[in-house]
Parts: sequence; C-alpha cells; structure tokens
Amino acid sequence: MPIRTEPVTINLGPQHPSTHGVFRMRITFDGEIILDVEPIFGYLHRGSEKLAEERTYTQVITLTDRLDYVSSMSNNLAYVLAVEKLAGINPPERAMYMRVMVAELQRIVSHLVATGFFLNDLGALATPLMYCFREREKILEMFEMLCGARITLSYMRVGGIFQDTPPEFWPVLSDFLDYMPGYIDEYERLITGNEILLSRTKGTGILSAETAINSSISGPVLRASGVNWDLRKADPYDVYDRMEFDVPLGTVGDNYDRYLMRIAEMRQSLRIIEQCADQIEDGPIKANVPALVRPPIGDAYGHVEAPKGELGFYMVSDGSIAPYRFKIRSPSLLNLSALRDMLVGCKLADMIVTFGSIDINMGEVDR
Amino acid sequence: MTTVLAGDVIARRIEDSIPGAVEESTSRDVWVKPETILEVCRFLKGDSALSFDYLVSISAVDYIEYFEMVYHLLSMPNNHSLVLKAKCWGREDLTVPSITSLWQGADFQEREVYDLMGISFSGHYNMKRIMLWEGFPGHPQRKDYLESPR
Amino acid sequence: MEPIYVPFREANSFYRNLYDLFAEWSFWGVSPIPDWLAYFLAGFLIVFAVVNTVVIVTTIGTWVERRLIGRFQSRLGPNRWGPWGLLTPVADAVKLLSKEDTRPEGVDRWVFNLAPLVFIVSPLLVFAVIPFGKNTYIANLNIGILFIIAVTTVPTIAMFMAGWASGNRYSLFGAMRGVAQLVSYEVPMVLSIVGVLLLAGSLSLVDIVEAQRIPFILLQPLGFFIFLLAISAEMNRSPFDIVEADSELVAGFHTEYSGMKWGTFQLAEFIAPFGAASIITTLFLKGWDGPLLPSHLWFFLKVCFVWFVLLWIRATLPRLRVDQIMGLAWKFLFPLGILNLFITAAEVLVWETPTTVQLWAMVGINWVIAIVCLVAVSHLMSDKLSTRAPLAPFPVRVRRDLREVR
Amino acid sequence: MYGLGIAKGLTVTLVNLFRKPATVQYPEEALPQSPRFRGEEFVWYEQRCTGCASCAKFCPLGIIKIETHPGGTNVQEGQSFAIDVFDIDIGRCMFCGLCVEACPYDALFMGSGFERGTYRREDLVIPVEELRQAEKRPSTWFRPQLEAKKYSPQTGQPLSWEEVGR
Repeated sequence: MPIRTEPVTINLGPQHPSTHGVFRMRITFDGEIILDVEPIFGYLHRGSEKLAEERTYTQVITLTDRLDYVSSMSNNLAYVLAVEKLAGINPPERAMYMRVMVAELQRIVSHLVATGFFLNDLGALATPLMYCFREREKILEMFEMLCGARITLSYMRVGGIFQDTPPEFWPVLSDFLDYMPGYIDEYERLITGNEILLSRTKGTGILSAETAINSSISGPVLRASGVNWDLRKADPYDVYDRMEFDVPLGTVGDNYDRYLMRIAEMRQSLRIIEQCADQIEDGPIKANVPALVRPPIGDAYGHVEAPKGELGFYMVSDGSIAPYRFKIRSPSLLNLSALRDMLVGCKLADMIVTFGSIDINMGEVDR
Repeated sequence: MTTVLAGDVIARRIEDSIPGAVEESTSRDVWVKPETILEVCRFLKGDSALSFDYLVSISAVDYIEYFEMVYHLLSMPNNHSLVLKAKCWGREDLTVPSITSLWQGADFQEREVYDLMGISFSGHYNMKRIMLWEGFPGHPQRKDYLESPR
Repeated sequence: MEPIYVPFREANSFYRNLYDLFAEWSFWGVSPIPDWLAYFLAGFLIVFAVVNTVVIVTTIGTWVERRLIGRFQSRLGPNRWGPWGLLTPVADAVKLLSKEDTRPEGVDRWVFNLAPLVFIVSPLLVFAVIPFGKNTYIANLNIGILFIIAVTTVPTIAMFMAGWASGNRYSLFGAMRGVAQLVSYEVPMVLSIVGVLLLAGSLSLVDIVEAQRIPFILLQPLGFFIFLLAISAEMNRSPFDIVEADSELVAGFHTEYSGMKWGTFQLAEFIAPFGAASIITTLFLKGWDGPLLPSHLWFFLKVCFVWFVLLWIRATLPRLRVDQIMGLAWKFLFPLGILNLFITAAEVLVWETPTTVQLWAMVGINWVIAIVCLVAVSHLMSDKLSTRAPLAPFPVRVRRDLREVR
Repeated sequence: MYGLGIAKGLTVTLVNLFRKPATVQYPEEALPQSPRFRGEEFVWYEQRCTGCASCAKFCPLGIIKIETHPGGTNVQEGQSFAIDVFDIDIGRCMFCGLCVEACPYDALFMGSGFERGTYRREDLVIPVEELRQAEKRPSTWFRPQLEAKKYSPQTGQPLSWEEVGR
C-alpha cells in the first residue's frame, strides 16, 4: 500500500539565516524534495530610481553606493560611465587606471564575501567566512585610505575620481599583492579539496548554458555555465583593453563551478591590479567637469562587469541637472530568473547551497 | 568592442520581414509599434545573421504624453547590440505583448515595469506586483505620482 | 528478606561507605535513619555530586569551546565577563533564566514542556556507568555498555517530541531528520562496539577498561573510526549536524523554544560531547589507566583530548546532506562494521588468550586491514568526485616596486 | 584519495589556532584610522564661512539647515552673511562628504569621530554652538592642502582657520 503523503509549503524567509537579506521564497516540498519555488521580494525596496530623479548627477553617486553595498566601487564605476557616455566626457588616463584598480579590488571584496557566505551556507560554522573577512578587512582599509569610508565609498565622480591617492596607499597595496595569493591558496587548502564540499556541490544546482543565456543571467554564474561572456573583454571600458587577463570558464554550471569561478576570478583580479599599478602614470585625476553636470538631451546605457554580473544604468537626460529617468539593470535581480530551473527537484540542503552560490545582494535586487 | 547596430539598417530588415511594424528609426534606435513587439523580437532572435539571444534589460520611460518601452538586446555570438523602442500613447489601460515566451529573463523586468510604471503585459503568466505589495495605490515611477492617492 | 537494593550497595565501595555512615549514625543509641532512607540519601548525594560536576565542567567547557573556536576562526572569543571571560557561562545562564519563556500558540503543551527534560536526561545518564578513575563509578552495571546504547537513543524521542509539539515546519523537518539519522547510525555504532566487547569479554565498562592491556584503539582502528563517526552523528555534531542545521532549518527542532527551555537543550548538547569523549576514552583509550599521574587526572586529560578533536572537526568541516549521511551509514560504515566484527571474531577465536607477541601481531593485522579497507572505500567514494583541472593558471610576474611614491 | 582534502583543511584550522587573532578589542584598542576618514563631527570655521549655503544645496538629503542675516564680515571674500543657524542633522547624514566638496571657501571639513551614539534622534543634531566651540581637527578628505602638510586628525594638533589654508 503506498503511503499517503501531502506536499508541505514553507515560507523560507523573510527572516531566515541564509536568505542573505530580507528575501522570501515560497517553497513546496515533497519530503525534502523541492516541487516548486516562487521568489518574493521587495522588502528592501527604497525606490532608488525615483529618488534619483530628484537629485543632481553628483548626488546620485551616493545612491549607487547603496545598491549592492558590498561592491560600491563597481556601482560607482557603472554610474559614472553611463553619465560620461550621456554627456560625452572623457576622463583622464590616471583616473581610468585608478577606477579599474579599485573596481578590481572591489571584485575581490565581493567574491570574498560571496565565498565566505557560500561556505557558511554549507554549514562550515563560519570558519571560512571569518578567514575571508580577515582579508576583506585589508582591502577595506585601503578604501578608507583612498576615500575615507569603508562600505559606502562615493569614490568616483563624473569625469574621474575625486582626489588623488595618498602616498601611504602604494606600499599597502604592494604588501597586499604580495600576501593575497597566499591567502587565496589557504582558502583552497582549507576547503576546495574537501570531500564534503565536493560531494555537496558537484552536480547540484546545474544551470545549462542555454537556460542561463535565455534567463539573462550574467557574471560568474553565466561563465560557470561555460558561456564566454565578460564585458571586460567583450565591451572593454576604461583601460581594460590594455590589461592582460584570462576569463575563467566553468564546464558544468553546478555549484562547484560557481564557487571555483570566484576563486579563479580573484586571482585574475590580482593580475589586473598588478598591471594597473605597473602602468599607472602621474597626471590629472578629473576631467574639467562643472559641479552641476548638464548632459545634452538624449539617453545612454552604460554597463560594467560588476562582481555579480552586468550592472547597467539606462539614463535619460532632459538637459537639466538631474536625470529624467534612471533605470538600474541589476545583476542580482536577473540572476534570480533561473532560480526555479536550478532548484526544482533538488533537496532543501542543496537549495540553500545553490542560493548561496548565485550570490545575490538584496540591496540590488529590491533597489 | 560591442558593435552598436545602426537603427536604420535593422529597421529595413524588420520592415522586410514584418511589414508595418516600424514606426521610425534613427542611426541609433528603432521604434516599433508596441503591439508588434513580440513578433519583432521573435524575428530578431531567430534571424541567423542577427541572432539576438540575450535580453539585457527592459525599461520604461514616462514622457507624460506617452510611455516609451526600451529593450536592450544583445547578440553574444556576434557581439553586437541593439536598442529597440516602442511608444505607448495614453496613460490608462496600457498593454504590451509580453516577451517572456522568448526570454525567461523578461519575467521579473516586465513585472517591475508593471509594478512601477503601470504598463501591463499580455501573455505574462504571473502578472502581479513585484516590489510593492498587492493593493498599493498607483504606480510610483510615473511622473505624475506625487504621493499615494487616497 | 534482603531488600532489592543490597546488590547495588555491594557494588561500589564509595557508595557503601556513605551508606554505612548514614545507616550506623546513632543518636543516643537510636538510629534515626532507616535502612531505605540511608540508601536513598547516599545515592542522592553521589548522584548530586556527579551531575553537578558534569554540569559545571560542561559550562566551563562551553567557555573553552567558544574561546577555542574563536581562535580557530582567528577571533578572540568571549572575553568580557570575569577574567578572560570565565564568567561568560554564568552571564549566559542569568540571561537565559531571566528571559521570557514564550510558548507559541497551538503547541502541544505537555509534550512541548516535557521535551527539554527528556532531552537532558540521556547525556547525564551516560555518566552513571562511566568509571572516572580507579574504583570510582556510580554503578558497575554488568550490562554497562548495553545501558549506554539504550540511553543514547532517548534523545531521539525528545527530539521528535520537540519537533512535533512545536507545530513549526522547520522543527518538524529537523525532528524527522534527527530520527532518521539516529536510527541509521545506531547500527554501525553497535557493530563497532561489539568488536570491543569480543576482545574484552565483558559488557561492564569497568571490566572493559581493565581488559585493555594495550589501548583498544590500536587493536580496533577500524572500529574506532566507525565509532567516532557514529557517535558524532548521534550527537548531531558537525559534519553531521543536519538536525539543527542553522543555515537550512534556522535551529531545527528547538526553533520555537526560548529562555531556559532552550538553555536546557543547549546544555544537553554541550554535555553530549563530554559523554561521547568519556565513552571513547573508556572503550578505546584504556580509560583511566595511565602511568605516573593519578587515574582521575588521566581520565580527565584523555576526555579533554578527545573533546578537543571533536571540536576541531566541528570548526573545520562543512555539513553533509541528509541523503549522503544516510548513504555513509548504510553503504560504508555498516559493511565496514560487519567486516571489523568478523575479523575480530576470527582473531578472538584463534587466540583466545593472546600473549603479548600475539597481541601486537593482532595490532599489525588490524591496522593493515583498516588501512586497506579505508583506501578501498575512499576509491569507491571518489569515483564520482573526479577532480578537475584548475580553471585558469595564475602566472607569477615580476612586479615593479610600488614603494616609489607616485 | 578520499579524506586528504579534509586532512588538509584540518591543518589549516590548526595553523590558525596558533596565529594572532585578526580582531581587536574595540573600546580598549581601535584599528588605525586613515586621515581621510569621513567622520561624524563636522569641522566648521565661521571665519571662512560666507553663508552661501552651497553645502546645504549639495547635500543629497537636505540635512544642513542654514539661517543667515546680512552684514557679516569675511576676511577673504568681502561681503558675506552672518550665520544664525548652522545645524547638521547627522541622524540622517550618510557621510558622503558632498557638502565639504561643495564648499568654495574651505570652511567646512569632515571630522574623524565615529562614536556619537545617543538614545534619542534629537540629540543627533549638531547645533551651531557646538560647531563653533568644538575642537577643530579636520579630516583631510577632499582637502589636499592638509594632506600636503601630512596632517592627521587623529594625532595632529587642532588647526585654526588660518592654518587650514586654501
């Protein structure tokens, strides 16, 4: 006689330890197997797009800091690129190098946080998380030297950066570049070869390349599925065309690939930072831009390869000091498009791991 | 670098395939009729030379007299991009065909446009608010939204 | 007729002395304490002392555990209350006791309230039969190890009581997982213990310690390995902590508990590693026996060492998935346990009373078999985990010195 | 071989057990702070301020409240206004520093503190009297002239309005 069972519906979130913010998923379980997933968000909706319409182009920079609050630099960069495209401003060379350098530092920060929380979701009692945060702290200290803040940076301005680097920055960066590869090796020794991690992550949460492209997935999640698409190579901005680096690619698109992708990207970022530090020359750091930017009437779409994927800003100008329309194409939101494809059929524990490996940030999802 | 395709050239190709779909075109953008968006997108995605396989973003802009839908399309194999636009005149009962059947990534973005701009999408399987709660009065991204109407 | 408790009285010299003290205490020639009361008082005093020692050692243990895990994670750990934070457990207890004891609506009241009590009884009962030192134990049960196996299954019931009565789906998930896991791991655990029993020839823990001419970890490496994994799973310690997997189930079966009820659960979970370490010490590490130092200290040191190893594992490893845990128990530990039992039985059959040389021969044979088995199993398991090439190489470049200020 | 990865991981944690902890005990010791740190107490030089309210206009949140009356004196710029009210509501401030960037006369600087916890939001407003009387240790954020002097608000002496320069 078959046992009569019935599916269980759980509201995972909004207050759940591993939803990385206030995020809710309505999940139907058959035992431990997931039958259906419906993501529900909006708990952190602050109306950034509407707020930006009331602010000048410079003031909006502070709003972009708060989108994906673990990668403010990348957000700033995407925004100023969009405005520069809109207004036809060319930043000076030193500013472009500085921007690329800090954006790559920020990528390391974001990937450290992502890796740490991913392993924390696997149940590693916060040990890898603490190690990751230890190194993150070093980068945040560098950011503090550059712009006086650690998280909400507001470092970039339309047409460049706001202030030149202090002299004590370079030795610290040099030290960082010396020891950071060793620390990445340490994470790998700690966990990459760990059989429990392998058995937990390999073959779970598989995202095929076709589904990934169809669902507008971007960033490491897309590349883990084997799609060679990196805006730094495909549509280079600032000085990325002068940098020599590889784009790591996954083969299967499972959780393990996504984890390894971030580790490999951190190494590539270090390569880029080294090259930037090599090539950077003295010079002005800001183009001659008035305090109140008034771009001509028109629209522009500027995008960068943010740590979490393609971050784009679509902006419409009506010739005034504030954007007429400010639309954020947030990678975190769109990376959730394929959530259902990845989760249905796997177990509760895999669901948490898969969700962690997508690496979303609720500040960017809800905006 | 990603090549930005000239709007005029694409407009001609669209017009060849779907007569009467294009409203106007410049060297950058193509404006199509909103009700033909699904067919145009299907053509752009399926055409072997264009093959726009990646939907970058969907935006809506409120120009008071009309709303403009902006589709940023990208072709990964050819590394070229296109901006597709559509003007929806009026302010009430706006409906645009949904392109979720072509791109799954359009799902959340169309819901967001519906939520914040009030343009609904026919053929979307789950057309409800995404950021705000059900029963929220008005659509706050519109230019005439000042405070919640009581 | 002799009362039923007399055999128990005879079992333990310490207890007998206490009993005699009460029973023979006279007041102007009259003995005011009857036989049964003396029996009760003596027993109560000893149990009171042991339980409180265990609880106090555990509370200090929580502090040590948190400090050590802090250091493992390159933090400091709690160090605010008292010298080096030693009073942290006290502060915790005060906080927990003064918290509101909430009970969600719709819970099964009796079961909900009873579950923490049932949960804490079992790890305490384990200490009833553990010999803490030479001739120091509460009871020398002739079925001591059977008693331990029996009481360690009690938390399963408590877990399910808590999970079911809470009326919370996370709790229910945790409870279901807990029951499945504990039932599965009972089998390899018992199988690994049987090897020890065959060698010792007794079920009494006191006899098992005395039977260890050399520590059984040397004679039973495979058994020790299985037992270590199984007891970790029994206690829901990492990497088997799926019952209260905080990243998945919030807190598992005790999600809905608060105040001291929650504290009771936590206390029981912190006592459990000490119980497990005591059992491992007794069965595999020659118990209290050791040179030079007093027997009690030896026992304590060994327990602390085993406890530290459990802690170290907890601080490092991520958690397995529920089906992998079941697979590990039934596909690998169970056959290995059978094999271990078979080999041990054959050895005991051949060398019934082995000489020292024969004993060391046995050690050699068992270690070779254990290593061969583990390597074979590891190859079986790693089939599906073929390692991939690293994604991209990281070339080392010669860098310009950045120290020149630019 | 199965198990080697676990063993490797265990060695890493064991090594970290004997390393110096990465954290510090905050109230007793603090991490070194950069001179550019954008801190919460603003440094304001009334002698330099003309009351132009550029800072108030550039603030994205509009938390700076300025009330002036004509007839103040300014040593540098001639005609200016006298300040009646210059309140900064740091309860809503996000320390972006745009007000400092906007100040054309270098009268406003970021501070370097971060320990102004209060129990009521009203206490988070910095009134003009406090700004006048406070010890002036300006942050070097957006003030390259201070950086050129190698000034550090954490260790350096308080600066007067002549010393902060243009």
